[in-house]
Amino acid sequence: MTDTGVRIQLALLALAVVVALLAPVHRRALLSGLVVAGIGIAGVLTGWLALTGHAGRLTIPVALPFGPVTLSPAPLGGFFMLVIGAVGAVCAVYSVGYVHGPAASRTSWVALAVFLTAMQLVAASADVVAFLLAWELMALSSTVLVLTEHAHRATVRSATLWYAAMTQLSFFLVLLGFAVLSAEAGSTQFADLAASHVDSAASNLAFVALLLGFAAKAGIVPLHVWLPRAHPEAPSHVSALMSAAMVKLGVYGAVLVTTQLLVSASTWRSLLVLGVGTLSAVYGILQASVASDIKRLLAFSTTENIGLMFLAIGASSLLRPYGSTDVADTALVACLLLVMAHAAFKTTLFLGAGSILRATGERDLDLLGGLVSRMPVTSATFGIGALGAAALPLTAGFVAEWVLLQSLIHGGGTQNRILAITMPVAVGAVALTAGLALMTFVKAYGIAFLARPRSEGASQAQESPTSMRVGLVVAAASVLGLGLVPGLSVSVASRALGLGDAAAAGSGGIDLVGLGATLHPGPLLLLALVLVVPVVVVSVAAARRRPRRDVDLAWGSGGVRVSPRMQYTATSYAEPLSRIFDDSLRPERDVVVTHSSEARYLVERIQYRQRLSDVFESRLYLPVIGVIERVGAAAKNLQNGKINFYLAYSFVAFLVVLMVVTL
Amino acid sequence: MGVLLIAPLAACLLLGAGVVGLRRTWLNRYAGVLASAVVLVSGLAITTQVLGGATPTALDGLLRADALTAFMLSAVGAVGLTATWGGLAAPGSTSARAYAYPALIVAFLLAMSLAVLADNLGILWVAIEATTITTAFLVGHHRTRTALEAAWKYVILGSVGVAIALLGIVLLYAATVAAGGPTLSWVALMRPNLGLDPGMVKMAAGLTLLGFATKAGLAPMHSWLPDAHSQAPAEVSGLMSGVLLSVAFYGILRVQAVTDAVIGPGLMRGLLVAGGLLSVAEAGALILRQRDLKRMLAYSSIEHMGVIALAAAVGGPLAIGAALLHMLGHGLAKSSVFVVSGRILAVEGTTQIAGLRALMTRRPGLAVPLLAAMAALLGMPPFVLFFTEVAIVVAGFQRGMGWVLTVAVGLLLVAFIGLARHTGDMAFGAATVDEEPTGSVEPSDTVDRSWHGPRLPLFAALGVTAVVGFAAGPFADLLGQAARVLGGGQ
Amino acid sequence: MSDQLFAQAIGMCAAVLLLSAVLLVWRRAQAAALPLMSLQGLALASLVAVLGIQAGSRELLELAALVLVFKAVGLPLVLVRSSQGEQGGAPLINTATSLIAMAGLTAVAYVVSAPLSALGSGPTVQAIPVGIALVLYGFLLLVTGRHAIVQLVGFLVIDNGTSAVAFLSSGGVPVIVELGVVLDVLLVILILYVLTGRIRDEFGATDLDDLTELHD
Amino acid sequence: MVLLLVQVVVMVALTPLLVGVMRQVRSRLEGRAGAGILQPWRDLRKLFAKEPLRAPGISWVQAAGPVVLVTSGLLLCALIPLVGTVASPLLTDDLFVVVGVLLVGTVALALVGLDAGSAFGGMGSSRHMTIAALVEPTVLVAVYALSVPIGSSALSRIVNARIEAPASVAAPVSLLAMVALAIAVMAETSRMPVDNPSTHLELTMVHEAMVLESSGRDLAWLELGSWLRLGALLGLIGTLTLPWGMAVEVAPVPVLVGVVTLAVRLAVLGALLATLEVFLAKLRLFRVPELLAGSFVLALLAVTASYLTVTV
Repeated sequence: MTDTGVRIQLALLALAVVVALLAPVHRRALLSGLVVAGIGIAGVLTGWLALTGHAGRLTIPVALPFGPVTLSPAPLGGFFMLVIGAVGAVCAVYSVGYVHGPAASRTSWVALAVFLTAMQLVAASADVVAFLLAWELMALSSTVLVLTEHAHRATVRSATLWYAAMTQLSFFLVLLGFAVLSAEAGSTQFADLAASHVDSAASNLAFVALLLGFAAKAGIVPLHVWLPRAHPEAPSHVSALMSAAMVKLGVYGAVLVTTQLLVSASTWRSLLVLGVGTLSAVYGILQASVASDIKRLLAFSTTENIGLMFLAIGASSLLRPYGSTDVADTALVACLLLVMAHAAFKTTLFLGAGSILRATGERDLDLLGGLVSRMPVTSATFGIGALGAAALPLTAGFVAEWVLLQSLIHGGGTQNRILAITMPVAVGAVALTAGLALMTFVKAYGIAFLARPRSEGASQAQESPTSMRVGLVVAAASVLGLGLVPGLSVSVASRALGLGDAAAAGSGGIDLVGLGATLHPGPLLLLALVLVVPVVVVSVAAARRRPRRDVDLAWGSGGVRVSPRMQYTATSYAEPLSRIFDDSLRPERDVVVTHSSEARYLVERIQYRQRLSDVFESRLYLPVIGVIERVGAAAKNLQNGKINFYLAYSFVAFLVVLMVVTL
Repeated sequence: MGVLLIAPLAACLLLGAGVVGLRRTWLNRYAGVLASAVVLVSGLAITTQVLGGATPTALDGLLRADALTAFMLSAVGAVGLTATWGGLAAPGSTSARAYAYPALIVAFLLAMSLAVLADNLGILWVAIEATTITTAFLVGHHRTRTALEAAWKYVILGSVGVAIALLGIVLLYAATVAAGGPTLSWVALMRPNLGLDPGMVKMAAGLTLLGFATKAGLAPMHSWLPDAHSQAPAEVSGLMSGVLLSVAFYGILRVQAVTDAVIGPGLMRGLLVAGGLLSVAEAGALILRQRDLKRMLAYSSIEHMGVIALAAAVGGPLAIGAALLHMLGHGLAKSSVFVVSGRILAVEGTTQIAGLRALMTRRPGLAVPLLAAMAALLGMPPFVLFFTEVAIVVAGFQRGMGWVLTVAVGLLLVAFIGLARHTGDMAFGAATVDEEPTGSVEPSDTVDRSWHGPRLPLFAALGVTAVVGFAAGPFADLLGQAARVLGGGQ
Repeated sequence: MSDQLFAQAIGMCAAVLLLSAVLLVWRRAQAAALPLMSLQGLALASLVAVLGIQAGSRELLELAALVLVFKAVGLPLVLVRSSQGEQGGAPLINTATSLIAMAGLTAVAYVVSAPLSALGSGPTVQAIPVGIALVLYGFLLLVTGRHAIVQLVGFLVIDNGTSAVAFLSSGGVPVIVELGVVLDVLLVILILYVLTGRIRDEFGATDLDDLTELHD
Repeated sequence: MVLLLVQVVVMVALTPLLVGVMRQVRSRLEGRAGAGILQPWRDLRKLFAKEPLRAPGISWVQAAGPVVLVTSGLLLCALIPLVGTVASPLLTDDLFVVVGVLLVGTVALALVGLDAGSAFGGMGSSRHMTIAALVEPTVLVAVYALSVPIGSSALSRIVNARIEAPASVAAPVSLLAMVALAIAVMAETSRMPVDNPSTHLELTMVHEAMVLESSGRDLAWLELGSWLRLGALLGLIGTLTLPWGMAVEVAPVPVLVGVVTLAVRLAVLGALLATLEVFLAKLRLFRVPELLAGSFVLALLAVTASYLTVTV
């Protein structure tokens, strides 16, 4: 059955390419957008078919004698196809109204269609070559999409180079890992690879290579440097797709490796995944909390959420050998819930950032403000997305984090000392991440939407066109929906992992049978509504007697003339944090005081500039690049133009070969 | 049956004589295209015969065509067609007097076809040396000081390197004389248990490999390649980079097949791994700080030949098939990108990377084919180089050469970063560097959409590279037979 | 021709070959040293003739004549015209070091030709290391030569060496291949002759140090 | 369900009195007459009668924020087992849910501060959120420590376990966890060592700066909301340290006893907190992280101790 689904998607891709190339300019956005949305929906259906066990096989002929290149999604692949298809559909609908300038060109639409289909095929592939083919197609099409606005900003080109280089590194690592495994198993089918998980040095090597490869694609900390560069430069609907869908394939790979291909009880592997996840979560959200560019903030928050997912995977593979299998399964379910929750709220946030960018032309939080009255729908949906990202109750984020925390605290530390140490540290890291996420998204929402506009662009903002609002509302609704009825998402997640639906309960709530913990958001919401009624009644009564009076000046402790520039900006909002975490953020601050020309003691202007560096970049990447550059420079005098040198090379080679051949 | 083998050679001879004799303008202009068309057609015809099970021979055994030859001949024809047709000079610019250039191109194609068709290793050597001779004046065609320097280095280094191969072939012949059956014919040499003396064959193998490695552009014998390919006219460097390197490597494959049967794969595998890794390392390092587009492309050829050498070192049906497909894919993509670089030189006046800015916005007609071809060379799907690189790595690990491939992949990443950076610098960015474009992206008049030359060859070449990866059916059988012909069985 | 005489003749030719190469390197392959090239050609031709007489095959004798015409007369003539009386500059390393290097290379040649003993132990097999030594000398000339002419001479010495090895080890490769090789060598020399002329027009002298513009 | 409503009504009545008692104790200790226990009620009545002002650029958040804060306060009082430990199957009184509801209130208050558009509102909101971010690890790990012996993070089960085994209340694990939780509560409800509620120096304010621009009924709700949170959290610490006297089933007499013991507990803890505040000086803002780090380490020790003692 799923092979028909995949065929439909490929047919729709062909249609999308034709429509993008041939449709008249003014119709192109609508038609292409709808066809791409069609691909997304077809993805959702195929995913659902795979989840409900209707697997089918579709083989693609390849010239080289590899073995059949097959596309038949397992339930786990189906789950990710479902998530990516949904995100793709929402972003496609949104992009109909959003695309302008180079993003509306033919190449961008073709690349978007190829990008979405490639992601679906990665999740649908059942053998190494299909996986790698779809993986690289996804990389190529996303590079083209990131390059859409290369003529507008100089930073796009350098960002794309970082992105292309890191993606190629991830591809090579995954290729090496799979090559080791296929050498071990003697075939390139996932089924055979899964069967041959021997615990040898080769499988350790394969595990590290695959983990690093998928971590590079997912944006895990040591390999995350491309994420805060590529996402802000891409058009917003593309950054939404990349952040909400593409990085999930890194998580898909990690889950595939830890649960099917290389299942093993060696604790150092799970500690590696756990450690890397924790580091990414804390470091990602720390950088997000001090970022003032809205898209860079969202990109770093993606690193944080991916870190939490890897933490969940690490925890589950750490717990499994110590007998508590249902706790380990719950951790995996938590990981998949995190995937769905992050897909929902990150899409909302990026699409919201896109509509802000389109309305105000600004991406820097320090120049926004006062949009809540000018762009009601965007601010409402962005608010819901921010609630989800901050994991506050009644949203998808909260449910995912709750299940994760439940699985961590029921870790059963009594049996093993390592668990007794790692579980509390993990809970502490998750908590710190949640706290900083709270801070980040209050800052993002508060500075961007509330108070008075801090720039010309922000003051003339208008609400975005219908298709963008439709996309935003659907995404925000999914954040609340997944939050209020978590039973559905938990059953889907546990079916994806092949656990049956042990963990779902009636009335939409979750009943983690193994852990004895239950969560019913529905009744909680009812209780809140019951409690809010008297408060509202009192307020309305008071309002009728004493209506609100408008004054032309806020109190401001003395009614001093208050200009928008006196308001707190994103940089100042995060200043206490950058001071507390200064050893890992390395802020460089300089204050420039310009005195007035007449009198030296009168100050004309004070400028405060702050630059935060990414410690991984400055400590790890720049030295490596420096070494490569020096090697490049040194290699230049190998080819110095003198023919005698070249002849000397040949002569030495001749002598060496003679020696080798005779001795 | 044998007439098909003689057809390409005779046609090229006829064409060459016609060019020299008749000195017509149109003949001068289309000579190259006609010659490569003939080679391609005869290659495909031989392929159909070979797939039918026959191995035609001609001139009482001097020429023979097995699956490998058919594949290589078609490759020579295809790449030749791309280069000559793509690099076709503007209608008015060829004069009747300039007959030397087209004649040499036809001679060059003749030499390569002979090399591929020859069954006798001696004739193979003579043909490869003939390619150096015919391209000497083509490299020096521009008559500038640097072209002259490139030509001198090319001839000296090329001939001296290949002389080592002659020494190897002579020793091989001596070994056959000592074993009683004096022959240089490849078919004869491939007969089992000829009783050749292993010591002699080992020495012959090493020297021949080193000699042909010079023409194949493997390090450390590659120093002539960047100068020759950057100074030669676009279509010549396209031909040389695209298919001459592969024909030289075809020689190595033939000799490897013979010697592996006698002394086992150990020696050739070691030498090929050393040559391959050195090539990829040196190419990667030198691409990083490269300042000239054509030199960068030349180094990329060295890198790809290094990858092919590794594939040959790995051996086995998958790796050999991947090596052959890699030769075809690389040939087509490289000749297209050299043709485009020729057009860039003609239009922009320079191939210095620093001098080319924002091609995508100013000259999309040149930037789009450049980017497509570079994507193919960087190993992006759906182009065939992606499949071959994956196949080589997987085959490498399956046959126990994991560490070599890991190092190679690391070096390929360095080369990828270098190539991607330079291509990005040239193609992308704002049109007017001094101020950001305001309002509309570009007034349309400064955007030059013309392709400055025929489009069809570039479309065809890149199209074939994109499709051939998925082409099962007859093509895959040809590839399988070619790999088996080389004794890829072990 | 008795074996004893045959062995002496072969030894004689090999000795002359080796001597001419040594003298060439000693005299830095200056224009004056060009007669040495024709001497070398003559020695090679006589070697082939001796082999022809011993084996009694007319083919070899015709080949000897061909070699004589080309290697003894034709190519040196081309060399003289292309050097046009120019006195080549000093090579990269002084003569003493190059002579010591040649001694080393001779030792290498003898070590390397150990596997060739499988061809039997006739006089011709003993002479093969001379051919290989000749190839190594040619390379030395090429690597240290700073002039176009020196490189031309170096290339010719390598070719003579290879032909010597061919004739000594197997009595000459098949005729068609031998003809192809000689034709190729001739064409290469002609091309180099034309290029030397162009370099002289362009740079005024055939000093290869001017040719270093193309570098990374 | 009845128990929850009882708790809500009782807490709405008691918390202003609790704040009144604390202010009264504090003024008495400082030698002042103090404004009497009912002063907070009188403030609320006055504020509800006044009209709220709206400056230009202020949005609906100014009105909606306080309502959300109060509602989260009421929810806290409903969920935390203050009067009785009878847990309803549908309404999970899970500690993480409680912390989540608490944070909703914090976010609402911060947004109200930001929406005011003045420098002080932004400053207060920034500091408040920074402290909330740093407190979160302590709270969650302390909760983790409490849930280890029982194996579940549901509050009612923790309190029932404590009632059945009084010795566990004095165990080192629970003591460590309680100290960590106490520090966290003081930081969260902006009490003395972290923030001085009765200061007039805007630059030192954290909580007060956010409510600077609110007036009339908005300010009333904000004040009531903060008091409810203070009351609920003190009640939580009270039930965990002195779990006796709580209603075990829903019947008039035990509920009455529960209410009385709740009132006593709140009064005792309020007075204790007030006296503590008199003798403590306010910490500089950038020393607060050290305090919170200390409390986090305490909580971490509580968890590892609970694991290791069990295994040993």
